[in-house]
Amino acid sequence: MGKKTEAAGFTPTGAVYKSTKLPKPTKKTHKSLGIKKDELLGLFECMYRQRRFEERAAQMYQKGKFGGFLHLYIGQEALSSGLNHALNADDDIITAYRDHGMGLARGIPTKAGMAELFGKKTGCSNGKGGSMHFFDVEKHFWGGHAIVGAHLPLGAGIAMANKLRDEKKVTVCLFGDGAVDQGSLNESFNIAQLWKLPVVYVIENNGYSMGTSVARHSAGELVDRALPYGMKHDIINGMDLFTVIEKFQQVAEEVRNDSLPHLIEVRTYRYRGHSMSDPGNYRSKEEMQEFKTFDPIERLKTYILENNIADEKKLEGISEEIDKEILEAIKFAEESDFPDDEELYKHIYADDDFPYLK
Amino acid sequence: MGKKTEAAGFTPTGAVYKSTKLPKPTKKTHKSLGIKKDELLGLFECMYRQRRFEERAAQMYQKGKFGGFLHLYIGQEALSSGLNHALNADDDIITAYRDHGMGLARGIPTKAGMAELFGKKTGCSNGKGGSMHFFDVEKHFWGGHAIVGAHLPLGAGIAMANKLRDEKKVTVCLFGDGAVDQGSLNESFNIAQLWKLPVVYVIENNGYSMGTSVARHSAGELVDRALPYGMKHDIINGMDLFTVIEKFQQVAEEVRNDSLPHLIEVRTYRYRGHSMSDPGNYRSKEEMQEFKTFDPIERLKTYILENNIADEKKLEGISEEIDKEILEAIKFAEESDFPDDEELYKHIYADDDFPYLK
Amino acid sequence: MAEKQFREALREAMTEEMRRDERVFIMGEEVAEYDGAYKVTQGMLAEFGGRRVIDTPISELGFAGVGVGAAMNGMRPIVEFMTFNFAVVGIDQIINNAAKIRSMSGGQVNIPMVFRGPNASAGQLGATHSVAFESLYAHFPGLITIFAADPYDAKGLLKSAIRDDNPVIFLESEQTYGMKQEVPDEEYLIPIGKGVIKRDGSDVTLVAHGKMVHVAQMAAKELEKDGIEAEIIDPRTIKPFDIDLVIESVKKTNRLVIVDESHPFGGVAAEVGFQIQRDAFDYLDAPILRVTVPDVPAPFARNLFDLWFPSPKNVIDAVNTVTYRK
Amino acid sequence: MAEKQFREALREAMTEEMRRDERVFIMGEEVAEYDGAYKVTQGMLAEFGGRRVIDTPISELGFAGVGVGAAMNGMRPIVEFMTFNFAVVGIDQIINNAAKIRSMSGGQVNIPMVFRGPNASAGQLGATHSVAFESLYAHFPGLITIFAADPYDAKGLLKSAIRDDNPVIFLESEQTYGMKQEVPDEEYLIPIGKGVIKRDGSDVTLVAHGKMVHVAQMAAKELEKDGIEAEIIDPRTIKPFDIDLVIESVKKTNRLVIVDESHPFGGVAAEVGFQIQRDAFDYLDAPILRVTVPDVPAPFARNLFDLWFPSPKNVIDAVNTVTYRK
Ligand SMILES: Cc1ncc(C[n+]2csc(CCOP(=O)(O)OP(=O)(O)O)c2C)c(N)n1
Ligand SMILES: Cc1ncc(C[n+]2csc(CCOP(=O)(O)OP(=O)(O)O)c2C)c(N)n1
Ligand SMILES: [Mg+2]
Ligand SMILES: [Mg+2]
Repeated sequence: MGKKTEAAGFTPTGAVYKSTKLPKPTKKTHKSLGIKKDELLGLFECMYRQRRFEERAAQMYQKGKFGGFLHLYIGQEALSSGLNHALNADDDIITAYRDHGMGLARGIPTKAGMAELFGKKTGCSNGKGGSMHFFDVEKHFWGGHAIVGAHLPLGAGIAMANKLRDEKKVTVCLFGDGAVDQGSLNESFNIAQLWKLPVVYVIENNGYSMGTSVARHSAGELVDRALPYGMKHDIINGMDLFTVIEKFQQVAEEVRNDSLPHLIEVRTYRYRGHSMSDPGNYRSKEEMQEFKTFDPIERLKTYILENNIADEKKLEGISEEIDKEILEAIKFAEESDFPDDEELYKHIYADDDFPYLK
Repeated sequence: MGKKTEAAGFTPTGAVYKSTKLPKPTKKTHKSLGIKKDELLGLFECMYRQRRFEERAAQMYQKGKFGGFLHLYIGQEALSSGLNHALNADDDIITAYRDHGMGLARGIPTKAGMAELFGKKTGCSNGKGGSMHFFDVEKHFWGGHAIVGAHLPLGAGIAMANKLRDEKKVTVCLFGDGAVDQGSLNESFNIAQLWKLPVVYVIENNGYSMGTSVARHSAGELVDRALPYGMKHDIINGMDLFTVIEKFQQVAEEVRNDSLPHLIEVRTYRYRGHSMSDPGNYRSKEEMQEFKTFDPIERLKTYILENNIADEKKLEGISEEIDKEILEAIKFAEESDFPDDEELYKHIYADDDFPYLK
Repeated sequence: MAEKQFREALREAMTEEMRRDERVFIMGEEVAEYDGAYKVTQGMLAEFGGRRVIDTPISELGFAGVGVGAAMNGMRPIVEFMTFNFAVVGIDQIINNAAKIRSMSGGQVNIPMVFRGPNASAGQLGATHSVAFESLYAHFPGLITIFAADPYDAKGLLKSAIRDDNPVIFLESEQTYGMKQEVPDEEYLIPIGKGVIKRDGSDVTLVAHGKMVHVAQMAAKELEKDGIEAEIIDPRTIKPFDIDLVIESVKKTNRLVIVDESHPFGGVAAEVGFQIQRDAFDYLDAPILRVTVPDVPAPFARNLFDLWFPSPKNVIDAVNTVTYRK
Repeated sequence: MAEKQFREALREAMTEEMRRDERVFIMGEEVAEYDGAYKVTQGMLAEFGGRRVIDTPISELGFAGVGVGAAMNGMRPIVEFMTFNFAVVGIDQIINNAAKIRSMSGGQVNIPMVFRGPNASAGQLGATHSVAFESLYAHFPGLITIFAADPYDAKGLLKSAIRDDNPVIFLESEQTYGMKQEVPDEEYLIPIGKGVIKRDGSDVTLVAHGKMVHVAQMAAKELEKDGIEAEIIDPRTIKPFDIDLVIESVKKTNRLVIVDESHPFGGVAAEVGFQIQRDAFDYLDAPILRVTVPDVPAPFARNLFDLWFPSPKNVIDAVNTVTYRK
């Protein structure tokens, strides 16, 4: 693209690093965070499960085993895993369409997740939702949502319902850096602060909105979107599991006590393309390499080994178990039935006898 | 409303004064602002014209001379008048539905304005728009707009067109304090800052969005809505003409030089109800009385007399001229014809032969 | 049984349901301290307090979505739009979130809520404040759409809507809020999806909903003098639409005129006309006609507005055409 | 004359018009540095630079409105929506501002602009990403709505749309972007509001637009084997709609099936069917039928999606019914 063009253009060019510098990770240890050894290994397993689930899903997608969009979470697993660890089982979570990681971390079985990708009746949304719409309401996972920014008010509403019932529960609403530019943010933040709703808004800042770097789509620092409302806010390193856990444990406790909203910008990175069709020409190999050195799973692995919480063999054992689990999930998904044809007219309305227009 | 209720409610109660304290007016004199004596009298005339136009319009409305909504600007005339004085004739202005004052200040003849209220073909929008939709595009007055917040992106777009043509023009987009809570604000501000658009956003903070005080509809200070984007911003006293002129002269010059957007919160007060049907029970007599002491027209009158720019008699002369002008405008409006019936199918599409669906 | 205004009927419906079920609450612009822009919610803040009668900022997308979220999580919100013209800035929350989340989740999520407020024109309010949205909402699956014409129907239907487990679009009119009718004090519900014959007749069928029912009534009175007995059917619910009731009537009258305040293209009239020609083709002695606002935005000028708004005369002309009397 | 893809035809149309008129510019998500989410704008940033090919934040309401403002003030913007599903969050700027400001200002304001992008379904993208919006836009006065079916029409119509002084909704499909057809290199324009007969036939009239034209073509081929000659009419413009062309055809075939990817209630099919029964009543030998997606949101599962999407078989069944062959 010619120099002249750059000079004359409306949208800023380059400058990806703005808003993506990683804050320092916490110095805390698993002990000081109250994480037991087996919990720690469970967290490793949790992250690794998400990683392998998606790597395999990508293979299946390329083999043409299922259709639709496929947005991979690979690189961002510390957030989903740490967030789930920090929250109670009955706290509420709602997220965007890049939802496999959060869904699995929240407890959607790999079988149900894989089957959903394949559009089978055994899927976590009965095959009606697909990759972008994982749901598990029993686990208080209110789904992946595909209209950018449209679920921000839903997060506030879920929190409002909890507050109306005087339940001291936290609702966490996750969205991407690109969603920050939707008007729904202004409206939801103002209402959440004005009404003191117990909701935590989380920007998953992975540096890009599709091919557009944060610097090219948002003026100012993302976390500053909290300023007009006097909303509590912070920026954290999203590649470090302990940092995520520390932050959300603290925030969750605060919210339970004062029922005030927060905005947390979590800086992370997406190792894969926006979706399977994205070649990713908008970023450099160097940038990718640099962020690879922050891989949240490698990081945790190193911590576990260096602190002799487990040895290579133990971790390999866990990994192999997961690999098996994923392969079984694929088998399960392939062998599961598609929804019955009648399902086309089910679950649209509450009533199964709704008189559909012909 | 019971105490319990107040305690338990989501929306804050009372506290109207927040965000409505008037900043100090400027110390500048008309001389130091480069306003000649006749210009100053012209400004008095301009403000008084708006006031009388609306007082008469209200009478006509109550007499049932015309229908629709009628939102009066009475009390806010210093802004429209000062803003118009500070801008060039070819700068662009767009505002909300409370638009008579700004329209008249920009140069819409009282006859054309009154005729529009009456829905006559001689109106400034040919009787097609009514009170909420005064337009005079030749005078770069892009109209009054009635979907709250919906004209914020239009302001940015008008500015973008000027910038694309390399015209060093300023676009001013005015909106009420209630519009601050529309998502269009977030989207427009971000784009305006990111693309460096020469647009000045003006919050006409008159303390209320219909019956809801600023404190009850917006978290934080209104002007802080500029913070996330790093947008230049300020709060001024909107009851003082000189303060308005000083601020917008400075801002306009800045924008012509650096083509960066601004947000100016102008604190003012609406002496009448939101519309003709509003009894105004949400505010106290005391509050009204206090703000009456800041009446922008009385203020200017006092200044003119104290500085011997003109005497009582001179000002009365001007007022009487205006009174006559308004009465003539009413006569004109009453005697003007309604649009021809064919007008129903005119100006919907660019083409007069558009094949309308029957 | 006492005469009650339309707005009172609505207020009674909401108040009764809020007393009955504490999951029901209402939010919207000016609904609480101001007692409602059109006084529909008058006194409700005093009775239920600020936790259940909630003033919102002018953030239709925001509070509509907050309502959807609260409904997903077990509440039964009533979201009032000052008018449905303003719901347009928040419509994504209605036609995507409220309407589709149950389906996308494979039935895991229930969204029992009501979006209500004035719809269509109310005099000279200009182009942006005069739009009839019933065909738009009826076009998108996942929603129920109701447009009540009188106080009796309004109360019975709104109570059913609040108890319904689907997102319901409940349309009213500023211009009928003051209209009075006998409304029972004892509880009654009107089933969603059932129309009613508001006037018996054998010469022509008039299908009209919302404000248009009254226009049809005026036309029918005129036609009666002329010896024409029009049967007036008020579907009351736009979706699901009680087409069988219309078919039965057309089998008798063999003529149909649909009166609809929507714009013509793809409006309710087009849909009803299409279904009738498809399902009662052999019973039609004349083409089906529609009376709607013209395909132009509402003009402000009084004379133009009167030309724009469907009149009894327009209906009479249409009836004369389908009865081959002119 | 060379074979060109649908996306190339669109790119040529925009490129030619941007060379011809410097007031024309394009903005949208990923249109510049990314060369377009579906590569429609590939290379345009390189040719025209960042002042005329502009990447936007994900702010549909914002940039749609910025486009309207720029159009009001003398420019001729092309606003690309990544898909029209996302225009819903910005739809107020389209149906209120773009569509009504000319009228509210009494004709003082001109709004020459194009909103374009993919519309309707594109495979298993789920409930929120599969909606056909043509009937919604056609319902609101002040807009022109076009849905091009093939590369030749797309180029000629998009050039006309860019030159038109009205706000134009220009609908495309991800699924036809790769489709190839002979497209002249020399300039040509296709008039807005004129349909075309895409297949001659005398036994039944099929009206289909956008992607549905190809479904109708497939059905027609099958029917031909069966001795049934279907006439296929592609209106190309949804509003204004070339109803006369359909009437002429129906006078010949006396049978009509409308194929429309919209949901049924108040869809394009309902409108066309209504007008034909009204204006060609005496020529109809059978009720008019429609083939549309069912009145449910798009499901994800492959098998359900295939059931949901209008198929040639659905069209054949409808034709068999109107020709009383089953
Ligand atoms: C309202 C809306 N506009 C556009 C899109 C198309 N789209 C889907 S994802 C995406 C980018 C979102 O980026 P971000 O919010 O940073 O999330 P990430 O993909 O990085 O997780 C876009 C433009 C959409 N789904 N919704
Ligand atoms: C989107 C939208 N919602 C609601 C309304 C109804 N309404 C008209 S004016 C108004 C209050 C606006 O207050 P403010 O912005 O402070 O302007 P002011 O009336 O004080 O000049 C409301 C709620 C509207 N016109 N548009
Ligand atoms: Mg991102
Ligand atoms: Mg105000």
